[in-house]
Amino acid sequence: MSAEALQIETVKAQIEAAVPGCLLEMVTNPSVCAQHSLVVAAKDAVAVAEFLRTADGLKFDFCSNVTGVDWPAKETVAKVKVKKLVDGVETEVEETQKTVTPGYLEAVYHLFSMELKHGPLVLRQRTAGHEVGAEVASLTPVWKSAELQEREIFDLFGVVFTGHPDLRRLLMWDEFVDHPMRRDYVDPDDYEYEPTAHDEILRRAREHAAAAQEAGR
Amino acid sequence: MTRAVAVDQMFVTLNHALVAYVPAVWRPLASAVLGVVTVMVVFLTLFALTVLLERKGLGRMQNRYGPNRVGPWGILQPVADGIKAIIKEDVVPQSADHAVHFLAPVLIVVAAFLNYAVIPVGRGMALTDLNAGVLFFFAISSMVELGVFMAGWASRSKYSLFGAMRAIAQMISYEVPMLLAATATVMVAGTLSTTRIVEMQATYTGQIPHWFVLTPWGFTGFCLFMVAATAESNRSPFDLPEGESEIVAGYFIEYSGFKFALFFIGEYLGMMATSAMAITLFLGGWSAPLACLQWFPTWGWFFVKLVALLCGFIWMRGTLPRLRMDQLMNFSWKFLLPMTLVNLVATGLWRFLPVGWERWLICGALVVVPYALLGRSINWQGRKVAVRRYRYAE
Amino acid sequence: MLGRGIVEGMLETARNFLGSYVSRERLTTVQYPEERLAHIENARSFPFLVYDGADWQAGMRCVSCQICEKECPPKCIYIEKSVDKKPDAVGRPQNYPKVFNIDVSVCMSCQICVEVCPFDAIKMDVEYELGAHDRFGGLLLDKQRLSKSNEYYHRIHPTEAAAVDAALAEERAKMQAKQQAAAAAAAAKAAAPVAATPSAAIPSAPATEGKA
Amino acid sequence: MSSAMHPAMDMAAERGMQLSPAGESGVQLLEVSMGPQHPSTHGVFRMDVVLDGEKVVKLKPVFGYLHRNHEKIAEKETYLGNMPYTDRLDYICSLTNNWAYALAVEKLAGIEVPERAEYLRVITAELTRLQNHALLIGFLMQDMGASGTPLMYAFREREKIQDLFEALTGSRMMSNYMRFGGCRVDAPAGWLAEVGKMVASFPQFLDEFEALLTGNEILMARTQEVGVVTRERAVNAGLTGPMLRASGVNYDIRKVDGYGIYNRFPFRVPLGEHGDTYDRYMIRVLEMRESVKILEQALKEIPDGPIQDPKTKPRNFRPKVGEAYGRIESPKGELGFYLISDGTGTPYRYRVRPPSLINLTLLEEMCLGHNVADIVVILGSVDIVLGEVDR
Repeated sequence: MSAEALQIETVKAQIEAAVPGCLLEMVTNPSVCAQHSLVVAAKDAVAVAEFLRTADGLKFDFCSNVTGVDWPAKETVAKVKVKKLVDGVETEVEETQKTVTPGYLEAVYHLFSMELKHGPLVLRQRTAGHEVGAEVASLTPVWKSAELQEREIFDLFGVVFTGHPDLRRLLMWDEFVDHPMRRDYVDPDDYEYEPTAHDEILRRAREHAAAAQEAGR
Repeated sequence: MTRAVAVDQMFVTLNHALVAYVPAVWRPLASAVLGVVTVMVVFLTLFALTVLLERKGLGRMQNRYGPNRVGPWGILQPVADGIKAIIKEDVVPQSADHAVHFLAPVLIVVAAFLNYAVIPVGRGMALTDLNAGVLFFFAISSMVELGVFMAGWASRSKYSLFGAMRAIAQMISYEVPMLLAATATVMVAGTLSTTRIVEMQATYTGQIPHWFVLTPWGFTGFCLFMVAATAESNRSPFDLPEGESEIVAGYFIEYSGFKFALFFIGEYLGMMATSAMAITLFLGGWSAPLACLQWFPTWGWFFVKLVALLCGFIWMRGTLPRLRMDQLMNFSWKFLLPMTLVNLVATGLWRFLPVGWERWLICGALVVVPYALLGRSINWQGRKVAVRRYRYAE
Repeated sequence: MLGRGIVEGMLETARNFLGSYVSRERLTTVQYPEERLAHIENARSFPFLVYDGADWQAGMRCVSCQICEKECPPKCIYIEKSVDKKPDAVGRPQNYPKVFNIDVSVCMSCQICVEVCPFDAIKMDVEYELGAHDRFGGLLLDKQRLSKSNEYYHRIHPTEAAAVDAALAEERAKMQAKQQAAAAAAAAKAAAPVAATPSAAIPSAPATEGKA
Repeated sequence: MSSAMHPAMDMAAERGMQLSPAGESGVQLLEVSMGPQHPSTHGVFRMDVVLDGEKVVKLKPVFGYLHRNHEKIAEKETYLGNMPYTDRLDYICSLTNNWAYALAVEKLAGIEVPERAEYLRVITAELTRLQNHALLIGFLMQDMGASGTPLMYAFREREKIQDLFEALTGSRMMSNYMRFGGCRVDAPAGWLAEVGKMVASFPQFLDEFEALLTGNEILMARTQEVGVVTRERAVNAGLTGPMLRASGVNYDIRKVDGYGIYNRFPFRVPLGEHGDTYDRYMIRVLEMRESVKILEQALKEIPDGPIQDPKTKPRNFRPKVGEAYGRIESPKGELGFYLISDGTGTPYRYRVRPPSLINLTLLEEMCLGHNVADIVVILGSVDIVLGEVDR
């Protein structure tokens, strides 16, 4: 693989030159494989994608993998020493500071080039908020392969892809309300459980069975 | 009367003996009833055996045993199947047309049985010897189409409607080449009576019988007839009306229990009837294949030939995938039909050319050359098919 | 010419048809209840608990460390630890499982429990003819139904069992040597005059007893 | 009948199928639901098909009947505990699934794999490819109505391969064999010789199989020019595996990435020219012949040695924070695993890139204008396993 040859910084520079005014941010990946990624803003996503697909030397004509990631709001508690005036004397006081990083949802695209046989280039889009229905731009017009996978992200994460030709649920049934891959997803209580012999689920299954019997009588 | 003739004619003798107990006025009727009952019993038994043969034969072709658990070597399997079919619940869809839904399988079985009226099973062993026996056969066998369409329509299911539509289109298309293939024999024999046709073939030159299949036009006619018969009885590779991988089970998708079994019986009886007709028209009916083999009873030869043809059906089913509707139609109208017409010409020439090797050469060339040409240019959806060669990267 | 491929195909099926009467290669059915495939040594179905000796309760190798319970991907193992202790396979005093259940209807035969077990106490069985009428209880195997002897283990997985036995024997020998050394040390200490700090000798005494 | 009158048409319209009341020929269109319980949808797959006579006017695949949220389960499971779950994705090829997951974790944590383990991986993966392709062709013929004969021959060979898998991994299908940094157990004594025997006999089976099928006029008529995918569409829709190569794109991840030790094997990549169903069938046959060559070489070269990286312990495995995308050429196409680690023992995000699902992207395009009978043939040639499509 010519991943080493393909420096992410140069790709970033190329994109910035080709798509003026686009917001790009590099995310370094600390793991060994060092597949770094580029975060692209939703407004520029289609232009950037089109450039990546067609530009000479890049030719990312194959969008292999599209997936969502849920990053919920994070609360970090840090103890900081702050100098304060206490009773007129400047003393060092330890204080806990709460910082809340707002949550967001992410769509991750893994791009390869079938013509030049290089890759992966990881492209990310982030939603502004963490709520269901947060929007990013659909890249299906650029790569048809994103169609089913973006539908899957919409289904499982609740990310809305603007510009997607056929945005419906993919795996869950149409009447289903929640988005099960979200971190804040809570199992509903009324599944048809396949009970194991011990745990909570068996208890609930028995309750359900009893209730059903009661109702039937 | 020699012993061989006695064995050969034993059913006829038995019939006469039994009928003798009935008052003279009723004798023709009693004879007919006796014959009908015998034919029904014999061919239903043969149906059971064919199903077993098919399942075991397919199994062997597929490296497995086939049914071998019910009775010794599984020979009671048809009995078990029958019991299962009878005791199964008979489900009729709520929206189905109940009367028609019920009548369809009955009609199919009745039509299939009527075919046997003109089949000479042995010397002097045809139920009726109609002057227009061949015509009767083809008239009756198209009744099956009515039953099939009734079944598909009455079930009110999209899949069964598909199956019925396909069946109608297919069976009507293939009736034409089938009839034309049979016409060749009628042209030479000069009669429509099945008994007469067989008798004409039951003479020998030295050891060789005068079967029509042993002439160029007869062989071609036989092959064309068998192909059309396969399609006519909805057997693989022409089993589109069932098409179980596409339209699930076609026209009998909404049938269960014994009605389903009736369709099954009807299909197999139809297959056996067309095979019997092929034997009558081309394979010398009940006559022995060699003059020295005439000691074997004639009805024996008939059933040997019948089972051999059935094995051919089974063999094809075990090997071939299914055609598609448009290809099926193309095959019928653009290949089979021209071939049967050419064959009619060859038959006519054969009839009027003087006996000798020239007539073989001319008639042979007349069927082989069009076969090669038509086979080459056969149109599968506007293009030719061919085995391809592939390239490799690096 | 049209029909060549079809004829070739039909010859192929005919070859298989005739071949099925002469060669086992072309008649591959194994008629199951009467015939069975040869037992493959590495085969696995569901886990069982190994015990040494004749008594399944005394010889049980499991010390209810509950690692398998934690690691089991479908969470089909349920263990309750005993309060008291008994010597394990190598002679250390250990807990034993008061309850050890495996819900075989949930188990997916991945043998991760076997891999993670540090005591060689749980192994994979080859028994596959399991059936029950009761959906919840019938396939919930308890400690007694799970226990199978070491001889059985040797019968179904001879190579693996031999390796396990060798490792256990080595560990047992090490353990005994250690115990003997400890006993000798204790004896030496006890024999020595009480001039040394008595407080050091006293706590060591019950410990030695416990180990013995 | 206007669409306002008929409730079924309203329902269809709601599901995104704008039905015109009449087709080209002026005949009323027929909406047929093929599946989820249909003999040739290879499981519980459904297609909403709109037909004009027998011609397909519209086709919408409906997924999810076998959905079990594999990825959510994986986020609650340890890295090791996910390995047996990968077996159940594409249950025909559990060993390649294992490899793809192991490869992704190895990329994530930077683990080296010993030589012998790499060879064992290649051998098992290529055996998997043999059985998958043989089986697929069998099922394709079954969809074409061939009474199961080719399928039974394929199963006969697959049975031999599964016996080998059982002898190696302990299980015929759910192998759970590979580990991060190696394989779980070494090959038992005599196993490699058994594989050698099997591999030596395989070309004969292929010859018989081809005699039965390749030249068959009915098969050619049914498959040639059916379900054509052009080169450009195939690349844009992200098709991978034999599907892609049948359209003439030279892209085999074994060659491109050279993962494992594949760059040691000089195998060839067959390419199709027409991109139709017949090409897809033939590419698989030819790939099997190449796999046999790879196997022969691997069996000759396999060295002795350890099979597991000693530094990696499967239990309490905690890779450092980061993410990795690892992919292999599974028999069905590019099988990728995308993992995000947050430093704990369970993956923060675990994603499977299912080749079966993505190869279905073009299903409607391939089927439009063809017959009902062609739908099942085209679907069969895509090679899907619902365990992977729906996850």
